[in-house]
Amino acid sequence: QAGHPSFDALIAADLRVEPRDDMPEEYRSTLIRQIAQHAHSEIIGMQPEGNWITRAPSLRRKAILIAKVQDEAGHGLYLYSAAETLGVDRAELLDKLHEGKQKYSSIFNYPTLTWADNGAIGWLVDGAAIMNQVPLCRCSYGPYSRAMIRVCKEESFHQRQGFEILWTLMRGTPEQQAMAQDAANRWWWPSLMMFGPPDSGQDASKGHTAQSMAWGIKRFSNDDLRQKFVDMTVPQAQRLGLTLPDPDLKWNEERGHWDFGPIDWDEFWRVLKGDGACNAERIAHRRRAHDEGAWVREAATAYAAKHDASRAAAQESAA
Amino acid sequence: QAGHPSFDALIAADLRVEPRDDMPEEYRSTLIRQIAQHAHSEIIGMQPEGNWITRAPSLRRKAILIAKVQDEAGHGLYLYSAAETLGVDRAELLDKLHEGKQKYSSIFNYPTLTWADNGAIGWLVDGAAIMNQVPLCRCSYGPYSRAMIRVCKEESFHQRQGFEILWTLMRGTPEQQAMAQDAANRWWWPSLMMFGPPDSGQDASKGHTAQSMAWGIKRFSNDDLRQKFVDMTVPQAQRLGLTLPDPDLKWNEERGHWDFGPIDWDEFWRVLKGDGACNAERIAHRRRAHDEGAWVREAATAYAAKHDASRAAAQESAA
Amino acid sequence: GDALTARYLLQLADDALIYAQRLGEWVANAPQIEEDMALANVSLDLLGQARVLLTRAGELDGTGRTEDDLAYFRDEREFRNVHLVEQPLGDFADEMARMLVFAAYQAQLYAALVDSAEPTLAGVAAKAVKEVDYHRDHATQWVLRLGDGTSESHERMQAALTRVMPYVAELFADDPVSVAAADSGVGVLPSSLQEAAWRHVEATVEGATLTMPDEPRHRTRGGRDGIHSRPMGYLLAEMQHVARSHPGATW
Amino acid sequence: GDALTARYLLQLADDALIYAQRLGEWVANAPQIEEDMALANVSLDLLGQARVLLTRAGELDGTGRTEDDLAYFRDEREFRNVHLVEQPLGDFADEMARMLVFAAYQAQLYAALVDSAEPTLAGVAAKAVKEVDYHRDHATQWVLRLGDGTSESHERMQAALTRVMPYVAELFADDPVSVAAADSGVGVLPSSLQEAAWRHVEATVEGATLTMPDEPRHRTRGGRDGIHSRPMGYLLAEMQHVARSHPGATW
Repeated sequence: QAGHPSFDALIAADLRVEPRDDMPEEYRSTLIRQIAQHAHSEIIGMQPEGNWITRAPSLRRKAILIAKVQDEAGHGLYLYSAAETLGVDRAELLDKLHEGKQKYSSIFNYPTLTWADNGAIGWLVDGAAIMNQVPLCRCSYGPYSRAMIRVCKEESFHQRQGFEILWTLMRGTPEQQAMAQDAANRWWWPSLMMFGPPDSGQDASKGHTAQSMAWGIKRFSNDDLRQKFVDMTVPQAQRLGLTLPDPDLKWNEERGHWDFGPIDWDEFWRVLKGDGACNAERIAHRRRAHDEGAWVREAATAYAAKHDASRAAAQESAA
Repeated sequence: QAGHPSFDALIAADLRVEPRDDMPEEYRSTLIRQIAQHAHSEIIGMQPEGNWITRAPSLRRKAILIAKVQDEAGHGLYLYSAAETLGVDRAELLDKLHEGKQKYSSIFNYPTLTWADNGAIGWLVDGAAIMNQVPLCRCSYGPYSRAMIRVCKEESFHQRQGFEILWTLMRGTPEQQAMAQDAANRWWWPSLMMFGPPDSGQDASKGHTAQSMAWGIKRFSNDDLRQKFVDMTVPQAQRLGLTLPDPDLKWNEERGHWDFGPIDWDEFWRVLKGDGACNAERIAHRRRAHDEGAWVREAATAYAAKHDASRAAAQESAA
Repeated sequence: GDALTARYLLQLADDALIYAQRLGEWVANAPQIEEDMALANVSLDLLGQARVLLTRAGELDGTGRTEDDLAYFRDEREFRNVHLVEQPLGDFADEMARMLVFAAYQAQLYAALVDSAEPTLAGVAAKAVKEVDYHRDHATQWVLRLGDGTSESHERMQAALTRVMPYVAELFADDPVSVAAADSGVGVLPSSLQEAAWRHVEATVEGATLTMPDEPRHRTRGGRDGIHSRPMGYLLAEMQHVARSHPGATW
Repeated sequence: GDALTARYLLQLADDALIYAQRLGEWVANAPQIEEDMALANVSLDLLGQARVLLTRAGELDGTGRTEDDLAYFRDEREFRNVHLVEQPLGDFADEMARMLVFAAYQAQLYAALVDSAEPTLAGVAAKAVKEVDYHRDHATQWVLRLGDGTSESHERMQAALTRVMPYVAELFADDPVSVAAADSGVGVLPSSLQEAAWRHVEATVEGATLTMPDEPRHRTRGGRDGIHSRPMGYLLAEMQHVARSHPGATW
């Protein structure tokens, strides 16, 4: 394989790689896969909460929820645009999503069973996402890093809104408190799984971590990020008055971190492989919306072509 | 036109005409039209109440409501069978319903807005239907009169159930009482219209009344039946504690009947001509159910043909 | 009177609230992501209008009900919206036909209401004229694209126009509450909005190479009196279920 | 213990109640009038089972809740039915696939429960065995007709069998409550019903010239713990809305 001296120099100097720059094919394809997966996650992630727009229990919460799901659509758009700078297009990426050839975050295969789940998603799922994404604001690929800066700003807003949903529930009726606790019970472990399987210590050689770190796409190991998330979240749970569903959770003075119990990686792999509560539903929903909208997109394209053509003709005859 | 001496003799003796009997073509076609309209009314009439099966506010009421709508389907079947004795078939009649070539009772173009409407339909609409139908138990056409005997028995049961729904509401919360009163307000006048436009006194020459009476299909004028209904219903309303929405309603000692105010026949004709709240919806619903079920009916026919053929072949080879 | 003004505000609020609810169903179901965002935007604008109007209605009618009391704890017979906004989602052409008609109506409505004698309403109107202008433009652009797009989209858009017609007259009917509100300087006569609103619809339809449908055989009526169509009950069941399941709770 | 028996009855009741609710949606929507009547019949039978079981569960669990308290005033997380019964209506082949599977399960279930140590349950079972036999036969006859009918119906029936597969395992999974109920002589192990139930399904599929689908990639789980699928929330909103709108009322 040919070397990429200018690319290597940019990486070595911790500078940004831009679309016009020469880059290794594997760097490009790794980024496309990662950015697409990230974009898909935003789009699929509209569903679990979108499901509650019609049922939000106050008009204020309804407005906040619509705005949040709208933000997720916007994040999807930024990220597809970032991916497009690498020479793919959105339609192609969406097809891969619909055909199961590209993934989205497995967390969205869990169902939203009660209103409190919207709080737990904001607090835990968006919290974990931010923990994963903040380092990406310094990612070596310029368009991705800039997209992530916009995304992270809005995500932290969402995280606070989720916290506030739970805060209000925990100060509400016993039924509301139980609902919040139930949501925390169900979302805690899946949130920890969001950082991916172990990739430090004896697991360091598995997966893409080492290469991604060398390329400046990844800055921390999955395990480090997971620990940071636990350390951040446990005190928040205490402030909320929620019990996290892990009997092994305790402060380790020596490490200066919270210890936590073993994660059920069998469940993680099972859901990832398609046997989660909502895998089939999420993709079917996306495909249906996409397929039912095909005639609309075709009409827009046909209209634009006609009117571009007539504009061009008008300019020509005026010239 | 040829005479029909045996038919005339049966009618004169107030005996039943049976399918094998000779009968005038106009008698046959009048009966087909009337029985079909009656059958269609049962089938379309499943919708306004069927609409509430999923929302009935107690399990007991849900069970009663399902059974009632089921009875309506059954009445439809008896009546289509009665019509079939006159040389038409159900599929043909349903097509005419779906194409708007045959009518159903215009009352079912009014919407069921609240749970109390199920009570009002039972009490007023089924009450009016019974008033219309009881004389049909003595109709000159045998199969129709026998179908009506079965139908009337069940209808009077439905009428009592409707009364009981309202009775319970009127003994319930203020909101329930208001709901019952609102339903009575909306269903009272349309129920009076169910007897059809005036056909006695100076109106006696209009419509089909005279001929139908001569043929023993109809036994009382629309106006007589309407008066009987009012006379029966006003005391029931008093027992329920409901106010009927007619300021002119008062006992007329001289006539020995309740006087009532003028009926808005403009509304009647408007709804009959298609501009009621639910005309389009009712037919669209029926057509959709029918069209979506076509492949099922075709499969049943194909299966029966195959298996009849193989049974016949088996019998033949056994013979 | 205040009760009358409250009732007038409630009519306007319910139109906005119920249409916001329906548009919320499009989110994550639109033909493209940009459209998920646009429909969410329209829904949010309408929800914003509804919230201010409901709050003010609850103050004026003397019951002290909040926006949530009015949205979540009224029964179907107490909702005052027109039938147009409560209809279930159809295809995208149905939605653009509905939005075109509704935004054309609201554009005239709010343009007139900026001078309302009721200050909260005047304030809502001042903000809403800009929002509604965007809604109307959004629907207009889509009707043009669909009408003058492919032959399939042309047919679908034409069929959607036919389907929306029965719901139009109710928007411009002079119900007693609007008449009284117009008399008192709070409101505006719906019939006075029709010509200008309809001019926009007709121009759009023509520009889109479509034809105006015939007058419909059936016209909806009664929404202002709380007479609704079958889908309304299910809409309210879904919208109110969580709130009704936790009476007295704060969210 | 009584709480355990109550919980077991609740599982059985919720399966019946929620399936009765779904079947109620078919009424006035079936392919022919006879079928409107038949589906109403099955719905009524299941509703009848549910009512007796719910009433008894409310007595045994010490809360004194009535059948209506349990049906209308529990939240989604408290419902114990399997996912199969809560799925929205598909086409008629989907319904017959669901009914075949569910009635085959219930036929074995109630046959075993006629000897339950809980007398009310034994009584329900004694009556239900006959009812369920009719349901199973009804579904069986339709699967035969559709499978061996036209090529369209054959394809649809085959597709419906594939779609129902993810929901089957949950019916025969030994959840802790059933295990404990079986131990105490009140209940029966779901896994012990599978072979006989499945034999009927397989024989029907074969007789219908259809083929058994492959094992599904996904299996539903969690219904017995109150973990439900998306459609359940909407089902409950619709079912409970009127009752929840009038707390304390009698109907």
